[in-house]
Amino acid sequence: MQIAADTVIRFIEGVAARLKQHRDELTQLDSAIGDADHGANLDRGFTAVLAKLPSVADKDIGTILKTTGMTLVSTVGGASGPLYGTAYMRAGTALVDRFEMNEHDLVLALEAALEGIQARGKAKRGEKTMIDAIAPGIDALKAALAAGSEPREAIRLGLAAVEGGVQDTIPLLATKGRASYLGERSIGHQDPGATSALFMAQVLVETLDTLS
Amino acid sequence: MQIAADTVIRFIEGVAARLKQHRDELTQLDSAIGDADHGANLDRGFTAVLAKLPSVADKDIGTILKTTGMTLVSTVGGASGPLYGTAYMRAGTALVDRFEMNEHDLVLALEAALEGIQARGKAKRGEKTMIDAIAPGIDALKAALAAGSEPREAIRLGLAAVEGGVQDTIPLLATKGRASYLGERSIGHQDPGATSALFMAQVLVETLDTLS
Amino acid sequence: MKKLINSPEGVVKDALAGMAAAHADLLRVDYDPDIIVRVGAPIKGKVGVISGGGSGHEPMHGGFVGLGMLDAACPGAVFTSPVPDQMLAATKAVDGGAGVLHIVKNYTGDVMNFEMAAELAAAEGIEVAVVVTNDDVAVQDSLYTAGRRGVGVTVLLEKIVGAAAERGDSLLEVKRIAEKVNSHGRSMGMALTSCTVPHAGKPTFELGENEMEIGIGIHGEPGRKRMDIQDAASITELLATPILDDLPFQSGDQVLAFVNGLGGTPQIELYIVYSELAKILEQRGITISRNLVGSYITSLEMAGCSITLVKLDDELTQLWDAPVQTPALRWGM
Amino acid sequence: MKKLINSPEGVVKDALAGMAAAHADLLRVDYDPDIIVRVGAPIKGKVGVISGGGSGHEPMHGGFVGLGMLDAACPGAVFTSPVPDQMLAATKAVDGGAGVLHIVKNYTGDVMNFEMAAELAAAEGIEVAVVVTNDDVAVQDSLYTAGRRGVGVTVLLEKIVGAAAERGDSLLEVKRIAEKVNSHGRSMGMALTSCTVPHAGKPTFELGENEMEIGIGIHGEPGRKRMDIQDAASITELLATPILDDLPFQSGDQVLAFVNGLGGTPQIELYIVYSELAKILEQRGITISRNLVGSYITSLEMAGCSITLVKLDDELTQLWDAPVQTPALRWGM
Ligand SMILES: Nc1ncnc2c1ncn2[C@@H]1O[C@H](COP(=O)(O)OP(=O)(O)O)[C@@H](O)[C@H]1O
Ligand SMILES: Nc1ncnc2c1ncn2[C@@H]1O[C@H](COP(=O)(O)OP(=O)(O)O)[C@@H](O)[C@H]1O
Ligand SMILES: [Mg+2]
Ligand SMILES: [Mg+2]
Ligand SMILES: [Mg+2]
Ligand SMILES: [Mg+2]
Repeated sequence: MQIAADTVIRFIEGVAARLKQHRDELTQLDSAIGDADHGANLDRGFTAVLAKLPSVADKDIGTILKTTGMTLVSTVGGASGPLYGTAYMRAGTALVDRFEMNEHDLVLALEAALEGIQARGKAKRGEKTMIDAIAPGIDALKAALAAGSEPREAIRLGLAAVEGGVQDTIPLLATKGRASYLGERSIGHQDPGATSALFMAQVLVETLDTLS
Repeated sequence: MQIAADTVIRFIEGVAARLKQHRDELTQLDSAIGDADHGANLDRGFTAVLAKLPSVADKDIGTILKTTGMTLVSTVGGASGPLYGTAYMRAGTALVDRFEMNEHDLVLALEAALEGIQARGKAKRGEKTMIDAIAPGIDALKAALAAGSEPREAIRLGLAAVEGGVQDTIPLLATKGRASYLGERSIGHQDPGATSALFMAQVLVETLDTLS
Repeated sequence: MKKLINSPEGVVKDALAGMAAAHADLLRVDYDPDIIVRVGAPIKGKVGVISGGGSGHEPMHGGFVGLGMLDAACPGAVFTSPVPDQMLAATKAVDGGAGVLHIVKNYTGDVMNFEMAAELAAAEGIEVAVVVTNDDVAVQDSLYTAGRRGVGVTVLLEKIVGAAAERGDSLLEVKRIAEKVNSHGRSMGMALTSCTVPHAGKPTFELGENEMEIGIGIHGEPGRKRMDIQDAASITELLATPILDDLPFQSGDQVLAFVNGLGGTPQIELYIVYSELAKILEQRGITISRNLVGSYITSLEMAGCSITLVKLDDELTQLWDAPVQTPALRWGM
Repeated sequence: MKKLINSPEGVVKDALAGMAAAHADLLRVDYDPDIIVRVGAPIKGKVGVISGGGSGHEPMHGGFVGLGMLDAACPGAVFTSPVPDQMLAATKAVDGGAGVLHIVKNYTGDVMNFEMAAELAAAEGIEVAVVVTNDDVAVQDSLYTAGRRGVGVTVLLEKIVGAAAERGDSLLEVKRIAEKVNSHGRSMGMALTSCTVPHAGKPTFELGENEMEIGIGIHGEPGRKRMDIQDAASITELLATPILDDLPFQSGDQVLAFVNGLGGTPQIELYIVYSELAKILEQRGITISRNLVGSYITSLEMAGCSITLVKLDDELTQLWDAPVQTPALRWGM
């Protein structure tokens, strides 16, 4: 599987559109266990990213992703700004000067992104955050590739694991982020950040599906 | 008809009870075209008057009424405090040193009360105030007595006129008091002060009815 | 009704106890009759300045007791004018021999109760002068009605006149300045929600999800008209235009602009209204040379705002700038 | 949603324009990135003190920019931590060569964004020290969680630490005092109503006619538990007890007591709570030697209050009393 820079651009455009579309849903989730801004935060950030994309249209994947990350850092704020910002920047660093990548590069970039999130946010799995969506997805993707699955199939398995991870945040007690202030009352609610990560994963799979 | 000082005491006790009972109704009326305090104001005042009554139990009617008026002035506040306070004080002045009175003394006392209200509040009939209840009542009482009605009958006719006066405040445009700020929007609402005056008139008639 | 209170009966006394405990350096509270008196009053030779009105408008008036503003305040029951006993006690407490100014907001109840107090004070040989504020352009003024209400100008007047008294002006002079401020000032307010009088237990009026009241007073009285809610720029225009047309204010004027919150509106919204007001005044060539943005004359927990403009000259500006040290307004020392 | 705003998108910029227009004598506003900077900054040789956080808590932090308090504030979107660009710009704008203190409330977003800014500032050769406030006893503290939130102590800390910087203390010394205030302070809050985030358009949570939330933060996050509403005395007890037990405060202590309104609660109710608090502290032998009663750290139009106590010693008292001249706090000059 060959993924070119313009596919990455389309992926980011897709993420921006998907998040705008689900803005209120994310905000609703954040009302229940947070402060009702997650949808607005990401929409503001990716709207700014969209405005930046033309300036990197002919650049390498690393530059595209790093620009995305830096723009998110500069425009989102809150917890999700530094976290997603760092994620995209680290993914970009992993793909510096590359105009094409394959599924193994994708895994490396996703791992770098996750490491960035963990370095910045100091959370681990099971604390009811976006990590609980992303980490199982990467695991499943890697496992499938190692087991010899086709890249497209492996990516779909990864997405299924992200979906499962999001569902699994519901019964968790939050110990990181704003939801942790609720203590026991955080139980029974789906994590907004895990949900936005799922939207990104969906767009990733859909974008790669369009590749011939 | 002979009205003794202890009848006046019973009248005032009756007014206190009646106003407490209709407190919320008066406040409701005052919510529509005022500031939602008329019931609380009068209840506070007459509760204080009740506490003062024992100290004038063996005094003349003038002292009882003046004490009532002064206590109202000192405890009610708002528009109704000085108005009813002045009314009772003036009625008391008209009956100074008297331990008994008849229906003609009653008319004089009521006229003095009304003059006091008008001197203090500078309102005339038709401005949607308590005057629109009190003045027609005095007129009807006087007319009936002049026409030779029995005192009891004359007093009942007076009460009917008060009732009519209260109803007649509904279509009026307020030009005095707080309701005047509403302009046209004051039309269609019954005046709270006229209504509290009606309660006093009712208690007056009921108290006199108990006289043998 | 959800309020941080112990009981509807206790609201005023409990709040007074809190004020007394919090501001012992500035004021003391006497009970029965309830008055809030500046520490050190009476000040010999200084005109005493007192005001009062129903409670529920805090910080007005009690929060303005202190150096350079009020010598005493008389808090009535919620939304109910205080009784003459209070104003008489306050007048006596602050009379330093130079007379006492009564600042009265134009409401029938307030005017009558202050009038009775002034009669009683005069009988005791204290010289009393009275100023009645009536700045609310939402109410039509006429000889045959109760006239315009006193609202936001009252706050600014208490500050300016308090400064005049503090520097030693005579009662006549203090009264002149008070009348000047009142005649130079106009206000108008609007509400997004009703307030709930503790004793009544439910909102004085009901507003739809999408409605606002224009021309509201400070006692939860319904306003002059009900409209669909609009954006801050349009609302500011709705309030500012009748004010500007009434005096009239003119290009070249300097004004003190006061954007006031009604109790339930947060500061962030007041700044948005102030920003719109500044634009409107700039368009008309009027300079805001002083301003005040905050909740100073409130209507319990009502959401909404009012705008007050007072035309300034050198005399009023200097008095506005003079030191003030009260719970709610403090500068210059 | 009924608010005095032009649009959810415009809230922060419009309010900043209002602040800039109202307080040109004290501060200026820069846009993109948005920062509020004290007039005259940077001051050579003086430690710069900055803070920041989501908007919707006004007057915090912008209203505390001025002499004796903050040199700059960074307003984020409503309830959203500002971005590192803002803190970097503010740090540069106030760096007078003696280093800059960042006052950060303990929320994951705030901590991370300030962290990134500090890294960037360090890369530009500016010495940055950080204090993280975490005074909210409604939240359980643990090494394995996000820890307690920063709430009311932040206001008091900004005042005290601002005074230390103003008198010329070194960055090390300013940081020491900041940490002392934080470690000496505890808070807890409650809500009678939810707030409505402009972008969300409806209340963050729904409370029944008769319910209140105890242990609420300042972002409309639901609290720790929901209860039937009680009287002011009981509510004050519910807030004060966990505060007093946590530090613990002891008989003989002197404290700075802060009763704070959350934006939709009027001053009259805050005084009632203050009166109850004073009784509780007196029973425990704790002296309130300084106090603050008002809405200083808010949650949009939320009705409710919070209580903060900071144990005072001579050093902190002296710094609290030192002159301050900001839009929201002003005394001593
Ligand atoms: N320490 C952390 N590590 C990873 N993810 C986190 C952490 N803290 C919060 N998050 C994620 O961020 C989301 C909230 O983002 P957002 O609402 O934009 O920020 P804020 O909480 O500052 O309002 C949460 O739902 C959670 O998934
Ligand atoms: N100038 C006046 N003359 C006579 N009655 C008046 C006048 N102004 C007001 N009132 C009466 O007072 C009543 C309101 O009393 P109340 O609610 O106790 O006082 P306030 O209006 O100060 O809140 C009105 O309904 C009206 O009948
Ligand atoms: Mg959030
Ligand atoms: Mg009334
Ligand atoms: Mg009243
Ligand atoms: Mg947030």
